[in-house]
Amino acid sequence: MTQEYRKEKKYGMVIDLDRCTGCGACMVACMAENNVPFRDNETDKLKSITWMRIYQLTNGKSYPNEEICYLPRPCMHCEGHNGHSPCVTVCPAVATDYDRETGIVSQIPTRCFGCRYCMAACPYHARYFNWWDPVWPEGMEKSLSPNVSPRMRGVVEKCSFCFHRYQLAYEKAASEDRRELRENEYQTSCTQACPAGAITFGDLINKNHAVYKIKKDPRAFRLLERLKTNPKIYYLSSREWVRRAGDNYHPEEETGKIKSHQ
Amino acid sequence: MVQLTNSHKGNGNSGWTILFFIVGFTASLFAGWIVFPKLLYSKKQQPIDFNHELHMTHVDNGCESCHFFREDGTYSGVPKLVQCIDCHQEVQGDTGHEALFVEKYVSKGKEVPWLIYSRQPDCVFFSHAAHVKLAKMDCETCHGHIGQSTSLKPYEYNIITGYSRDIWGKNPENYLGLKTNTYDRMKMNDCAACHLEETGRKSSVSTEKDGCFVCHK
Amino acid sequence: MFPFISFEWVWDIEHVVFMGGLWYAVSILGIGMAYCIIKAAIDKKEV
Amino acid sequence: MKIDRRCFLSLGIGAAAGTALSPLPWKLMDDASIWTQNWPWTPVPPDGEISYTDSTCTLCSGGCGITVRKIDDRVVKIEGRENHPVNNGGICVLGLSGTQLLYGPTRVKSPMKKINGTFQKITWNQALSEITEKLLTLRAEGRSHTVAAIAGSSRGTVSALLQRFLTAYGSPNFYCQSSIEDSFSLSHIQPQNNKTIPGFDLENADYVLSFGTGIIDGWGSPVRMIQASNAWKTKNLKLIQVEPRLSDTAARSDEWLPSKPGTEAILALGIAHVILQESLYDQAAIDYHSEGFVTWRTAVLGHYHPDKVAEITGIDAKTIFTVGREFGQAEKPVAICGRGKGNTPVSVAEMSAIHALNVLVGNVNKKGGVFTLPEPNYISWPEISFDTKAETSLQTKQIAEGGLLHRLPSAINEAEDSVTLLFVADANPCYTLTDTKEVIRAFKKIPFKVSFSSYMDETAKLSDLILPNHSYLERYEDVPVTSGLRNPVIGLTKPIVNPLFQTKHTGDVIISIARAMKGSIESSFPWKNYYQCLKNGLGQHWNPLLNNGVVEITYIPEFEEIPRFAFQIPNDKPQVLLEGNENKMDLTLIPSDSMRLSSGYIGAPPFMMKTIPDTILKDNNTLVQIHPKTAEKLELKQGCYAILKTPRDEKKVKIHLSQGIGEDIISFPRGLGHTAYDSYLAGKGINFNELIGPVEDPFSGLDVAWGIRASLIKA
Amino acid sequence: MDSAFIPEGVKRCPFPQFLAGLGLAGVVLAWGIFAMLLCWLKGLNQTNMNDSYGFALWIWADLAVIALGGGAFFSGFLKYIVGKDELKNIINFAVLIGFICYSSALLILAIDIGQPLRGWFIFWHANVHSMLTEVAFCLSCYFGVLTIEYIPLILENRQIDKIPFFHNLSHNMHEVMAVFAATGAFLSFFHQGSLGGIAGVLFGRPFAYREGLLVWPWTFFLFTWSAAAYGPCFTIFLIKLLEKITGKKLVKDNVIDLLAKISGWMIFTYIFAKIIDTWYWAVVTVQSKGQTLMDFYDDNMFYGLWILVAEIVVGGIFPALILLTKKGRNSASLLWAAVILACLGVCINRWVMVLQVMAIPVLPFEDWALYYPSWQEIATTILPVAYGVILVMISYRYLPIFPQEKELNPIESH
Repeated sequence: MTQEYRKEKKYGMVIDLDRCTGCGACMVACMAENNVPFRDNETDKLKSITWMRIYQLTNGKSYPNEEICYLPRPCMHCEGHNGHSPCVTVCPAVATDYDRETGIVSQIPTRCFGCRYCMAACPYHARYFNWWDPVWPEGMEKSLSPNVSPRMRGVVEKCSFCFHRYQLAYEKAASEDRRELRENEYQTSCTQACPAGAITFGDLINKNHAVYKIKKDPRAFRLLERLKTNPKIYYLSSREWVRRAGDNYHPEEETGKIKSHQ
Repeated sequence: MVQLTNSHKGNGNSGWTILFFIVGFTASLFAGWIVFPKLLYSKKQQPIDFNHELHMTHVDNGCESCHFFREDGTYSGVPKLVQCIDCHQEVQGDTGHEALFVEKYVSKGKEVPWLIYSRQPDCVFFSHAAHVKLAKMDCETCHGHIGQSTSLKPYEYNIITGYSRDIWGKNPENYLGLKTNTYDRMKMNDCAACHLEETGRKSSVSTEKDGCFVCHK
Repeated sequence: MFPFISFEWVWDIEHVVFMGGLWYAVSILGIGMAYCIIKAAIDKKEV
Repeated sequence: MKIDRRCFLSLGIGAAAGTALSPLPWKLMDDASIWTQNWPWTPVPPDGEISYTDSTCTLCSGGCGITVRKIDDRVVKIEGRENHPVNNGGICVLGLSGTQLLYGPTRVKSPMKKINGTFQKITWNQALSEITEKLLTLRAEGRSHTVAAIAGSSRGTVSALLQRFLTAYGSPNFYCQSSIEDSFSLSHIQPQNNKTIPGFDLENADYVLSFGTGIIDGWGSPVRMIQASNAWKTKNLKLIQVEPRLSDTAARSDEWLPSKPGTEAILALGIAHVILQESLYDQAAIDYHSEGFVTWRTAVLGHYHPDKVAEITGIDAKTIFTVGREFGQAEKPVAICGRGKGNTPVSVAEMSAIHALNVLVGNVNKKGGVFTLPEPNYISWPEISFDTKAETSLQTKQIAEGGLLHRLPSAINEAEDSVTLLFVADANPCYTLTDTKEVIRAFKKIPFKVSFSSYMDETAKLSDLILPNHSYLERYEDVPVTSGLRNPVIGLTKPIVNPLFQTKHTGDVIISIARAMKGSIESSFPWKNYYQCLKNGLGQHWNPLLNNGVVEITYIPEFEEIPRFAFQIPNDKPQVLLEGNENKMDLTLIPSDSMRLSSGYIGAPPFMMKTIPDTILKDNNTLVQIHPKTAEKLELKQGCYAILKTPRDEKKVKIHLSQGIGEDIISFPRGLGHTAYDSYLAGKGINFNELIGPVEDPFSGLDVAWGIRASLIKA
Repeated sequence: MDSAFIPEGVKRCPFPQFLAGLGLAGVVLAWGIFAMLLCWLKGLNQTNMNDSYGFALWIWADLAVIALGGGAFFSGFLKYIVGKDELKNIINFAVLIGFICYSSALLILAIDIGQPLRGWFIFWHANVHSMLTEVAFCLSCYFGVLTIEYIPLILENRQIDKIPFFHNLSHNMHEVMAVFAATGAFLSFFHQGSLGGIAGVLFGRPFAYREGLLVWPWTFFLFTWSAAAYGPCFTIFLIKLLEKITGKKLVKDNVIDLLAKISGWMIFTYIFAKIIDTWYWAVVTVQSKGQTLMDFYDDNMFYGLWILVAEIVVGGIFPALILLTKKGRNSASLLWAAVILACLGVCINRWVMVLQVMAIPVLPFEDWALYYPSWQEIATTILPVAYGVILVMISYRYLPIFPQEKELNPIESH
């Protein structure tokens, strides 16, 4: 007996950089939701696990013409070509995988043996290695959520689009004899927390979802689109220099979509 | 044919050589197949013996009377003390285990540290709702006939991994991938095989099976 | 790694070609070594 | 035939072959890998029932509604509460990190007494009887007035209970941290002896002129402000940010006016000049809402011509004219002040100059403008009863003149035994007060200090007795919120979990001490416990508060009740006052606030520390931001060490070059340099407050220090 | 003392001297093993690798030793398949070096992974699309081949050879060696290629990414080619070094000359292909990603344009030209220069394809990431060198590695 397929989805995000204030709520919402470990000294950003990381972009001009833009960067959940995202194809042990049903790039830490090839493959630095054993000070392990399995030393981890929230939402739907989720039933932790409402999450190919429309905004762009990674995170910015920062351009090229307003 | 005679000079003890080979071979086979599994698994007794069969006669709703779904669709699993207290505030019957239960746990308000045969490791997400409500599976498919048991078997677990032996498969032939009953073993491949057969989903790009995140968290 | 046994095995061109080539090479090595050892053992008796 | 080593070799080969054909090696290999997947030292969070409870966040003055997710009885996540009047679902980094404060190693787990320099656990009975005895002895010796208390806020039942206790006991020495609302209040003429608080209807404004206000850097109720700023974005409204550095707010503004530090008031008057000159003001509204306009007008027109202002502020006159016109012509313009997070008061002169703009354009007590509201006095308790002892000792002078907290340390340092017993609740003066060294010196002089802190903060660490409060997730308490809102809101915290440790509600502790004191003090506290006190005190608000978790106090005062703005005549020679000798120290040090760093009395939890960029903190070093040209002058390079000297202290810092700051200015992150709390926070960076000292506003006496002169020398 | 084990007709240094040498290398080995144990027990936090440098010094060392060990498969290929019979005088040594290089490579991989106890997942849960899987499979299989090739050498030890079974086994293995060598060459071709493929398929990293043929990027072929080209140079280099150390001539000049000539042609053709690849990449691939060549060469001291010149001109064209000319091959100093430059050239190539890839920012708002190895990394990278020295010492002393040694160094007085 083969049951009906669940409808194909491509979960993705649109992050409005005009709205983002760089407050960091998405970062911490993610850490708190996903049992991300922390250490005494987190100032070496190349060893600090932050599935969602906020980059500070500047326009490179001098005082007082400098501008700042914050760019939150979760995992891009690249689709690449037919699901062959940069990291998925290179993983030698199928610890990371592209799911055609949800469009989510999964990472299974218990399968990962820590070769870090995926990290070399990811141009977004969205993947993090557990250089240390995760240690919670005594008592604080009580704050860990059972819905996300804590990772051990020596494996790679990354943003999962809070997939456990999908699992829980699906479980609830299943108990109501439904197979499909409503838009608001599955939202990531960062989306929910963002005080600026800068993040919109949903199914990029579902016409009824907000992201479907917003991603067509003329301000929209994706990071490193030219590398054909086909990411599922869209960014919106009305500033040309910000859009240019999203990819490499030759000096004479325009980002295309809208005329720069400055 | 094995030649046991001392026919050539220089290798006059080939008979012994072969005998020693056979001894080494059989001994290690014995050790590997019989002794090793005995050493690898340890047993624990459940804190309280529980009679499923007896309880089934006292409840109206079958398994779901105690192992129920919560409002948010999650599954409650092994009952908590609060549920037991509904009936066992006082000793009901005359079994020693019930008396012990009331004395040791109910009166002290302490949860019973049940050892769960079917507990999956932390990296596994399992939705009872999806299996029971959507796929309409019955409990026996995975849990066997525990509902008809009169007492709890000892909990066997692997001393290295801590896994319950029910997950790993009880019998040596399970190592070879053989199963007689659907509930003989609950390893990843068993879940995946059933998923492929029942749902036909091949959403994983890498494995052409169900996606990893369906069962992992 | 192994057809039928390994979870990750898929019957597609990549698996057949890549793993096929590999198993082929491994078999040659295995058979070659087995041949050498058995022959050496037999030869030994004929010294 | 003999058995030789060849036989053993054969045995070995046989054994190897047999082993290879048995499950042993393969299963061991598999089990070893599964063991690595279930390492016993990696925690496995127990599963359980998910539940959600609403409460209120108390970690800053913002008062956001929170929804706490629990698994059985464990708090696993704090989220913003949907449809809450303050934050409507949003939440900030600190709020999200609340679980780490609840379960963190910084909690004080039971009453602690310092014996020979180290804390030792004692029982609540011991703690309470010790403190009661001390209080009774002091009272008997007629030294009631040497008992002092510091509270984090002047509002809320716990602060009020503490003040009530001190009053009934007979001490006038109750202090709390002054805030920007004090400045606002002082710039008005009060009809009765009521304090005034500002209400901002920022969502509905259409032109926001912000004088250094960190609208999205944590000012007011931070989450609500971020939401408001986005409402402006969508409606395409204009935000003008006046600030010496490119803060996040400045970066998001439509126009950043990089004024020289400390010249905000002068710029405001320059803008006022334009409005006055071009008659863009609303005479009727001015008459209605204020007094003293005419003289003020002459002064501004006389001394604050944009050309002159441009020279002082560094903003060119053309821009001042444009902003002045735009502000004057906008429909609902609003000017706001309070630097950075706005936790410290500004001078009354500055408040006056800036609020005058609002009064000029007539957007006071109007949609999209600034409201002058009365203090939300929502607590109703019976009158305090006094005995003669209390009455007499209440007549003594306050130790710190004018009841100003920042004056307390020096007062203590000057006069021996002026304070013999100090209570500190919801405050961490040994970290948050400026000139921290002096504060700590004063603290050490006080013979007996009692802290109510839930966490081992700097003040608790210096105390002799800690009576730990429940964490905000373990207790009932009212949370009055006024900062930056249109209307004051009262939130309620609820016990989400049973107290984890041997802690006690500060309200309960005060009540039980008071009852143990007997006499008039006991009768001033007629409640069984804090819960009853809260319930009775809140009266009509209690039930809605208990049910909804939040109550909005909408109160429209009668005209006679509305305080009127008092135009303050500005100096005829505009000047910037700053501590330090300009010739010796030619740089100006200013603090920088960030949403990602908590600078109040709650230290940043580990998650928050993770979000801090390495341009602010690297290893244990604070990085200061300077302009590359300043660096060049001082021969400093990116990442190098330098000695930062101010009249108060000197510290070793690292240099970060930035184009987001003007020349000769040093920007210093506020919120680092804790010496207490846990290893995730302690010893990281430098506390800005150690580098500056109080600068008193000549009009109000408030500490209005916003920066200090400094020098940087290559280390 | 151990003279019974030393091959007949050759002279070896006194045993205590030999032991002293072993001891010296042993100390370095022990240091490396200590560092290795630290990495295994405490985890990779012992290194200075970070999330930008997931691959670092080790992986470079890994790729470099495999490239340098390429002499084994290529000499085998030349001798057994092409039929260059002179090379039988060098093949033993080439096999030994190959064996050392490949066992070292496997050891490095075992230290490098975060979860060594799960290392076998790469086989059991293989993802055949991953170049790393291909590397792991072919590498371990080819290591098997090298072991098979090395065994007969061990069996030729004077004492072991006395046992009839081992004598026969060694004889039989020699007989079918061509089959093994052919399989080895096949496996080598793929894993050398896959190592190149590891970088070449990274389409998220424009510096590494090269277009290619079917599923293989050009780096796949370039790596195989370069290993075949440069590997023999390393073999020659080590022979020359060994001759210097022992003060004996071990291999006849014509053998060296032949191998050097072939190597010269290989390097020449390789560097030609490499230049075309670089040119195409710089002009077409990189441009299509919105970048230019100079985006990948910063003015920091590590990755200036000099590194490209060093790799292609100094480490490629120079040695190729020397080795191609008879004069160059015949001049001792030029030959030395050529083999050393060649070894450096291929090492720089592997360095660039591993570490420069990591250093270059891809997102326009990121900076170059530089990295310095920790002592643990350095120790574990030196470990294989010490281990190799020890294995060469033992093999040279007890096994007839150089068939021509007896002839070239007759023992005069009895």
